[in-house]
Amino acid sequence: MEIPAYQIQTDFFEGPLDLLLHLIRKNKLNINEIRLAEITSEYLSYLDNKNGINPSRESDFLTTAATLIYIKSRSLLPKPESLNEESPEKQLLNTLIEYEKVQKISKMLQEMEYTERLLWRRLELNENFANREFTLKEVSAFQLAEIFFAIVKKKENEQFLYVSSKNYSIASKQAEISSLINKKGFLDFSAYVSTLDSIEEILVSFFTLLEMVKRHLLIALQETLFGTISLYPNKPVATSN
Amino acid sequence: MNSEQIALIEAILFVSKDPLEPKRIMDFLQITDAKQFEKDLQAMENEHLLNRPERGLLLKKSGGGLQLVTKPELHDDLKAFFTIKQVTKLTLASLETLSIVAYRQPTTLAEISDMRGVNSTGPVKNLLQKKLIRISGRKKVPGLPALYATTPEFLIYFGLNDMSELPSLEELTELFEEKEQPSLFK
Amino acid sequence: MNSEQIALIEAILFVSKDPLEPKRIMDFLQITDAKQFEKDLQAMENEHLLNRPERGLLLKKSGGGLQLVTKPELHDDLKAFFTIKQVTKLTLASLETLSIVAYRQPTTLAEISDMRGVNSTGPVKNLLQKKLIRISGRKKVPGLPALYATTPEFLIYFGLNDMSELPSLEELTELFEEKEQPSLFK
Repeated sequence: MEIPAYQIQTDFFEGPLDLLLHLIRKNKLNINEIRLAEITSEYLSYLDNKNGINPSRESDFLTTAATLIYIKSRSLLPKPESLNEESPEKQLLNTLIEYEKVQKISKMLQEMEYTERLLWRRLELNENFANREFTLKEVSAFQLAEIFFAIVKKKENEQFLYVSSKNYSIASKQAEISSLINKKGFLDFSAYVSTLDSIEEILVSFFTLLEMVKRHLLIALQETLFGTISLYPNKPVATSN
Repeated sequence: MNSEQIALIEAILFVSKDPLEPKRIMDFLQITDAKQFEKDLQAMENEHLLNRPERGLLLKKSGGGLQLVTKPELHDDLKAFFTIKQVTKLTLASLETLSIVAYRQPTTLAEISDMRGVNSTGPVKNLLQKKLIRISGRKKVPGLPALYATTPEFLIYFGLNDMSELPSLEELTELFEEKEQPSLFK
Repeated sequence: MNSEQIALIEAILFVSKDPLEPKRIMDFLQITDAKQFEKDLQAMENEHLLNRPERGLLLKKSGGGLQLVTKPELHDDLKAFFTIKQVTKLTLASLETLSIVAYRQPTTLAEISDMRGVNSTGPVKNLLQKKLIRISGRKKVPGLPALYATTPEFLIYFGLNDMSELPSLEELTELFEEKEQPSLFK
């Protein structure tokens, strides 16, 4: 089977090590013999032009730039120090050598992933449809933790709301929400929030909705774990586990 | 139909667990003669499934859809093979309740209901029945409400060696609230 | 193996959601000779699947288990038929992180970020959600950071039976040294 060459999925260098390895290869240098001072200015020019620099990782690139400048300044001293194990240059080179291995493994894993993805398993499609069912076997400890985290976050918001929503009328909000739900049969929470004008109004609305759910006037349904919440009028049927 | 088409139909029916409308397959294979297609399918079933003792599957048409199913004579063997474990399903309500017990244990029904914002009697009962939580004591407050904690079965279900392997809230905060790194260039 | 046994194996693998340990099937069919069973499976695959152009399936062993999968050459057609997008591929950041976990396990977030030269919170979270890595314990250093290791799903995802099938670092160097260095940028 034809396996395509290693393809990078982003337009950016993944990080400073990625860029350094690129420069070493581009200049046909040997990673075991290179003096990093040689490519410092080239590295800095990439930073100046933001050429291939992942904007969300700029500070990582800059940290390495500082190390490179420091290495270069040391190399300009009258008596350049030797490359002992503790020198910053040796340390960075060791990191680079290790990172080169990481890239090799990544390339191998990517090829394996490509081969495996050609084989379709029976449930592959079905899982897309069965998201709403939580099978005990399929829930990981991490997911359980995620769920708790979501509850805590929600709770934190609630406590905040109790303080900040004094000045607004919950009664009038409740009337407004009730009439909206009566009209459409349900309310998409995110869509509704996006129609509100101020943070204060959003907070009061959210608080009102929580109250209405608590008093069993509404049922809140979350279709997927972190999906949007829809609110429905409560039916007299008891829903239990 | 040629061999490649038959192979593709097998693969499509294998992957899809719901019955498929024959029309969808016809359109995809650019077959226009429905009668002929039906005959071909019948031939495919006879030649490659029914009359082959080494095949365990059949082509079934139900509710207007095509589906691969196991041969009826294998039913008893399949039942015997698969009845060893039955998958229990936990609802989101139970999972929420379980997560609260796991992180807040020992905790009471009132505390659970408060955190979830809904009465949680149902899920608590459900988890007790599944032995994922147990009553570990009584809270020294009026009414002496039961305190709930997780069980050894809980650890087994989630593949944990001990409770310390659950991610901590600090770690989750770190994972979920990764701040944008401040830009140093702009 | 006789035809009935082959038919039953096909039906069992068809029904089963997850890869099945060959041992479970052997026990069920009361087969004791594991070597012979492996040979029989190989014969079953060659005779009834690989060498038959009208079959769309293959027998595959990964994660230590047997599974029926579709033939690789049908991938494009299946993708076209089921217009649903397949699960997204791993990003380079996730692949790098996974490489480190696979070869250094158990390892911490700090070690991963260190080796990659960038904060790796995002990819670690992503891999946890995809169940390709898990928290395997705590490092006994201040802060007790989580230790990450690969999961059985990791093996299945990459078609491995066990970790020993991953090439050693020395083998990798050989594998890649002959090839031309790939151009990373257009």
